[in-house]
Amino acid sequence: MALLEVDDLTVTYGAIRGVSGISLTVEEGEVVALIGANGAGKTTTLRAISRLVPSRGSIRFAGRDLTRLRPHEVTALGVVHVPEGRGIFPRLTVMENLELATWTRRRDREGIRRDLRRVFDLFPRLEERRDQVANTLSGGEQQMLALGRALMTRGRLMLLDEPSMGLAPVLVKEIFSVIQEISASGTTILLVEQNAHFALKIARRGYVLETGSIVLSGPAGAVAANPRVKAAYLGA
Amino acid sequence: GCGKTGGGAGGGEVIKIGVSAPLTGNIAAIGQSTKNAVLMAEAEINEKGGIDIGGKKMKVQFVIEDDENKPESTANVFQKLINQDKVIAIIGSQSSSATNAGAPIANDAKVPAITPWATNPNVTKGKKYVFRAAFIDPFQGYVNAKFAYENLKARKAAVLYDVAQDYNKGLAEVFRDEFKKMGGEITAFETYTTGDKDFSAQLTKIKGTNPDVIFLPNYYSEVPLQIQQARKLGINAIFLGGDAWDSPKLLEIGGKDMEGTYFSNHYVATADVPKVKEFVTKYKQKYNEVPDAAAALTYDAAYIIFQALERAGSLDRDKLRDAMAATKGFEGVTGTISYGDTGDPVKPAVVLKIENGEFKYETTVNP
Amino acid sequence: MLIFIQQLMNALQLGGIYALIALGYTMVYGVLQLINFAHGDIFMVGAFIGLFLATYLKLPFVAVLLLTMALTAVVGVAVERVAYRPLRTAPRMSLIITALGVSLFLENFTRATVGAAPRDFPALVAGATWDLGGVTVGSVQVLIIGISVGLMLILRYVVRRTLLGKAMRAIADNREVIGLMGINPDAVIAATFAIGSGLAAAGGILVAQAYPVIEPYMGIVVGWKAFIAAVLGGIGLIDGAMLGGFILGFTEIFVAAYLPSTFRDGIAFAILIIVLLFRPTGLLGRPVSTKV
Amino acid sequence: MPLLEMDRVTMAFGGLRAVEDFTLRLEPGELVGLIGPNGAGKTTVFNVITGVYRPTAGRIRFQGQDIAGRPPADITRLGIARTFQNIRLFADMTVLENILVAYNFRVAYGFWRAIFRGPSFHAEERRLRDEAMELLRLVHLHDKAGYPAGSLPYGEQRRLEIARALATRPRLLLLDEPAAGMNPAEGQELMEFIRWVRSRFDLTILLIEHHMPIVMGVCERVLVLDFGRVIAEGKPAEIQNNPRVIEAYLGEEEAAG
Amino acid sequence: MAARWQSLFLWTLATALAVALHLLGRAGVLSGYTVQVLSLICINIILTASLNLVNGYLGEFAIGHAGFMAVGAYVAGVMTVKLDLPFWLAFVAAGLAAALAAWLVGIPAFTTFGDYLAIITLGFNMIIVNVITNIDAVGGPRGMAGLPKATNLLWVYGTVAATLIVLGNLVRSNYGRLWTAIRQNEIAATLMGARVKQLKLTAFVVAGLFAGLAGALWGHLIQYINPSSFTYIKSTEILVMLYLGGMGSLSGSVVGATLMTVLLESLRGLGVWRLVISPLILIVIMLRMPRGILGFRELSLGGLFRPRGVSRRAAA
Ligand SMILES: Nc1ncnc2c1ncn2[C@@H]1O[C@H](COP(=O)(O)OP(=O)(O)OP(=O)(O)O)[C@@H](O)[C@H]1O
Ligand SMILES: Nc1ncnc2c1ncn2[C@@H]1O[C@H](COP(=O)(O)OP(=O)(O)OP(=O)(O)O)[C@@H](O)[C@H]1O
Ligand SMILES: CC(C)C[C@H](N)C(=O)O
Ligand SMILES: [Mg+2]
Ligand SMILES: [Mg+2]
Repeated sequence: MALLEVDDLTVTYGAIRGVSGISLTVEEGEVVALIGANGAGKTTTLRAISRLVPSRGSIRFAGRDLTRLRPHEVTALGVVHVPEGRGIFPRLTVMENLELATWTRRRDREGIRRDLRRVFDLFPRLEERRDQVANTLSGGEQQMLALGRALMTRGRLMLLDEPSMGLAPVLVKEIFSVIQEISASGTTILLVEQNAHFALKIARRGYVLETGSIVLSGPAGAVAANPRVKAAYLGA
Repeated sequence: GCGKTGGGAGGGEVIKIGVSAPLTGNIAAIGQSTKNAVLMAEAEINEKGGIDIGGKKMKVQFVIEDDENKPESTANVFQKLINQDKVIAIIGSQSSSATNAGAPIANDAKVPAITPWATNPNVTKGKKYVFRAAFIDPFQGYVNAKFAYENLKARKAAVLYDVAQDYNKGLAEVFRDEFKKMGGEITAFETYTTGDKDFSAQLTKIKGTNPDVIFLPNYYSEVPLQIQQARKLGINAIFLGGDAWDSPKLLEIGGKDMEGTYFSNHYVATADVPKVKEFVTKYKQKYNEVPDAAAALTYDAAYIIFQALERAGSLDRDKLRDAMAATKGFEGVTGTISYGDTGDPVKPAVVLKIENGEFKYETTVNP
Repeated sequence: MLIFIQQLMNALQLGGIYALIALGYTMVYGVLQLINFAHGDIFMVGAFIGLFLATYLKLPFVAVLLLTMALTAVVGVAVERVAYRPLRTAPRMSLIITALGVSLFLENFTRATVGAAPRDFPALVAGATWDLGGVTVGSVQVLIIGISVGLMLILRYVVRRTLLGKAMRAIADNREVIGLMGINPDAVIAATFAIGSGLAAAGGILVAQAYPVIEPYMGIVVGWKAFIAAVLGGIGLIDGAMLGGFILGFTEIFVAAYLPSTFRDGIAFAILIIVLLFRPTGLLGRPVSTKV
Repeated sequence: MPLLEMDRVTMAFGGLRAVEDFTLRLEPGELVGLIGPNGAGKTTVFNVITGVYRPTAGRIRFQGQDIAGRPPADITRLGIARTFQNIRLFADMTVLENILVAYNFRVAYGFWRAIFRGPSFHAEERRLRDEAMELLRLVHLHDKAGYPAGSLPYGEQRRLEIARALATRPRLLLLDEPAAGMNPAEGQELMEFIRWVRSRFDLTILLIEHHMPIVMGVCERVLVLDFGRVIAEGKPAEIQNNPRVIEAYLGEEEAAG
Repeated sequence: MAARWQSLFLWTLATALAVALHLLGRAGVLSGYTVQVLSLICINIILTASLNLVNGYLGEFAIGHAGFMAVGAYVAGVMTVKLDLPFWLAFVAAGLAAALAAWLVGIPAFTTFGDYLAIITLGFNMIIVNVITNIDAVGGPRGMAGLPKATNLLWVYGTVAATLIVLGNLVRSNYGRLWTAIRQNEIAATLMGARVKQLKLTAFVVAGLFAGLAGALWGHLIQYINPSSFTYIKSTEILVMLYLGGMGSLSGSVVGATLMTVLLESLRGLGVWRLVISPLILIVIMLRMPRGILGFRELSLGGLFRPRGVSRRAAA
């Protein structure tokens, strides 16, 4: 049984369809890429999984039905969503941002301390700026904070929404290597990206979303080799 | 012009009298007393079979509306009472600011109106159909000044009053002018605004001027706070106030701090006058509290109308108005009331002293 | 000089009360960006709850204070649940108007049920006054200043240091993401209302000790003053509310003391406006430069 | 005469010098790229040019006039228009209305005629509408004229923002990351569009972008900012191989590819 | 143009109705009470619609509208009572004086925004009331009585029509577009070349002017003015009518003001419970229709709702 099973998912915003009837699965330990043009419905899919928007169809995580839950309950089960635009708390410090992510296990002081160490080892720059207010961080640092915060929640499945958006090329590379590291340490990842180039490089499988429907799926290499994908998303 | 349509009130069986009362809003407590008083008067007169109108006994029904103590709302209430309920006369409202908005409407519609307690001279001025049951501010201010100067032998007086209320301000100014005229000195003339609870700054200032008396022409809900705070600051002057002090609440809230203070009033609830005794006993029985000035004045206003109706012997509003204007020596709870050329009664004021937790008669001042 | 010191004491007492009530105002604002017009009425409800506890159950001061804070917190949370929570995603203004509705409802419901007559509030602490070389200080005064400052410090600690406090600050920035941290935003908001209402209730009891007359409309003026104090200091900021409360108290006392008191409100407002002209987001508010 | 001249411009926020000693000359008709790491100060440069911030030091001349510190509205009226890094459309207004707003300072009727609506009012409104529709047709948004701007897909919102900027009839157009959030194919399209806009409206363009293919494909000259200072300037090909730029911004692989 | 004929028809209808109502009132067919309530509805519409310009279209949060109403009421009152001038002159002067006051208030107020602006407008409201309370020449807290009964249905109806025409024309012009643009994104509006401060001030002054006219009508309807009628309590009443009807919608203002006034009048029979029930009704309406009854929509002739702006895409 897959860790995440999405079946026949439909989300509507009034008359507008966000996604219509998509199905996808993510196995334990995998990195799965979800790529697609602007407005294809990638963000919508992630938001439905973490219950930020209501939807029709079924969403199961580790065998449990998520559709009846509220976002904080989904998070408590181990689904960590790093939203589009990072969603850091601008007026809190770096440290406070990280601390908030430990709410669901606030008694586990020892574990929290160890995870904090891990985050700081992964992002030494965050440790340097632990007492800085988050909105004065640069874009790349903010993205690191968002990832670090997700690590503090210690989920089994991480939903990443365009972690490379608006970053300089050097930073894009840095972020992707971090994602690989996170995956290597055993966290399952569903990665939404415009930057199909990178996404398909680190993913095992990929889905292509177009105007709310999945038009292509398969092993990452195969998806990347598809001529349509090449033309539209890889700029070749 | 529909002065003659009064007879249509309620199909001839009941006489409808309108009441515009501040049931909610900043002086809602006075509205409550108003309502209590008219309901009591209504029950009394109807128990006796009603009012004798030209040989026919008719029952009375009060139509009570909330005017929130707001001018525009009072105007609406007056219009509604006159046009919709077709009342023969109106009691209300209580404050001058509300009544000032209602009175012209009643006057224009030629519906007799009597306000129990609006004391601003303007309210009745030039309005043939508008009366009041209370004496006016200039008289009461004079009474206080005279009492302070002559009876208390005070020479230095301070005043603390609510600048946003016409009643308070009116009394304060008359007191100041009269007291000076008599030869006294006003050492401080301090203000606050409605809703304030802290008067410490003003009182501290007053304390520095060392007055013999402090005049507090304010409502009974505020006066105890003012006196308590003054005592806490170590002020030893004699406190003096007006008819807005008259409520059992004054003693309840103020307790011992009220001892030895004086205020002018329309009547003494403890007086050995049958009329007063009867009223106070009945009211206590019915509502389980001692009537305040609002209740007493409203009760008198109701009876002024009852008697005038009986004398007019008709449901014609013009005749009723003439009968009201002709009121002479009406023995009310708040004293003997007679109208002269205006709608303002000629009536004496009394000064009460608070002693052993009771209002005690001190003296009477005639106009 | 003595008079000046006396006025200073007066100002401390009034300022402490304003600050305490402004705190509750600002907390709710900080979390929901809601100008909670009903806050002053929650304060009034607190005073009445205190009255019933004190007169019918004859409880001692500390018990009245704590129990009232708890019960009023329940009222605050209930109001939030019924009237504000359904409007989470609605425009801010509809929430403000609903708050106005709640305010009118609480006032007039109290008036209709317990009556309009002002009630006297029993003294729960021994009313001693001390004369310190010409300056009189009352036990109630000391109590008010002490409890206000104490509650403020506790609150400041909670908001700055505890996880709940951090969640409160964060929720104002992004309510959605709070859920993604595994935190139930509704619970945090409810907690905020509970604390804010509890503080209002404490204010109600203390005011009733210092000025022992309570009536259903007593919250209106106080509510507005607390709002003004909160804005003056920088709305949404704990320290701002304290500062704003004390400044408002000091202004009112000293204007009344040294200038013609007739113009006190006018002058107090003029000062407020001048402050805002120079610091358009309140004394402690950081200028919000929207990053372009 | 250069169209825009910035001379040793510095913009400090408290202790932070977001832009330092920035000097730039733009000749009419040029298309220049401005790149650099996040937080390098690129957007801040736009903000001082358009008057959103008053520079701490330095001179800015546009068509020979000193504009440093003048109100943004005046600067726009002089002929500088921009788009925003995070889209700032009037989201609930229609596409057409978004364009009409940009005509505001060219409207021929004043306050009283707006109230009394003579025939001239209606004529002017009709003229404005026609002009706006014409512009929308050019950018292929005319069939969306009645839609709320916020309901458009992202790419079209970007296009509308550029169209709205064009409606102020600028001489200089500043584009802040117009390709952000676009995939390579869309980026390609945008590149064509920018080229076309420049020649059609006879513009000078300054472009901030992180998508290297676009910058390299469309710009004639590129400036690289890091920590508020220009660290390199030159033709795209030169920049791509500049070791400082590779280190600070591009990273190894990109330079190679 | 169809739209123009439609509005012409509408205004003809409105005028006819006004004249008819007035004549009915004079003929005694409409009772004094009905006339009174109708007049108050109209005055409330003027207040609400004018505030809508600032709070609805421009998107600011001004909460001191009653202050300008007070200026109008007192200027007009002084002119008719103390100077014995004709009402129409007092009416015009009231509008101008309130506009001037709004200009003076607006200059400092618009250096800030949001809730700080709210406090400044409220502060000026209180200062205006405080000053009037201290001017003995106009009666101080005692107020000013004996204003001539100049306000009749013709006057209020005419003013409502004029208000709605003027405001309607403004919001459907370059000005309205700019106000809306400022509300939606002030920085973008500035960078479109809009002189934002000046535009905000214009809206504020226009709103003040009509509030002043409403004040003059109000004073000469009630025939008595008192500073305590114009405190923040009045200001919040106007706010409630505004947001109940809906922001950014003139027909919303008409609906909000009418509904609120009629509701409060019709509940009179409930006594003290009236003000318990009516806020409950308000809360329920706001919970059901959070944008107000007609928020950002106009009621048009065919009874159709014309939506202005679909729900905005959640900011990402
Ligand atoms: N809150 C909303 N209201 C209305 N429509 C929405 C909303 N959010 C998304 N949509 C619409 O749903 C569709 C899918 O949007 P979504 O944000 O999921 O796309 P995406 O693939 O994440 O695009 P992007 O690359 O721009 O992030 C789009 O047509 C979008 O306009
Ligand atoms: N209003 C402001 N107040 C304080 N600091 C600011 C302000 N505006 C910008 N900064 C700071 O100035 C620096 C430069 O910011 P700027 O937005 O110009 O960067 P950028 O080069 O556009 O970056 P990006 O590529 O991420 O958009 C950053 O450190 C930023 O935090
Ligand atoms: C209720 C009263 C005390 C009213 C007061 N006498 C007045 O004229 O306003
Ligand atoms: Mg997305
Ligand atoms: Mg930038």
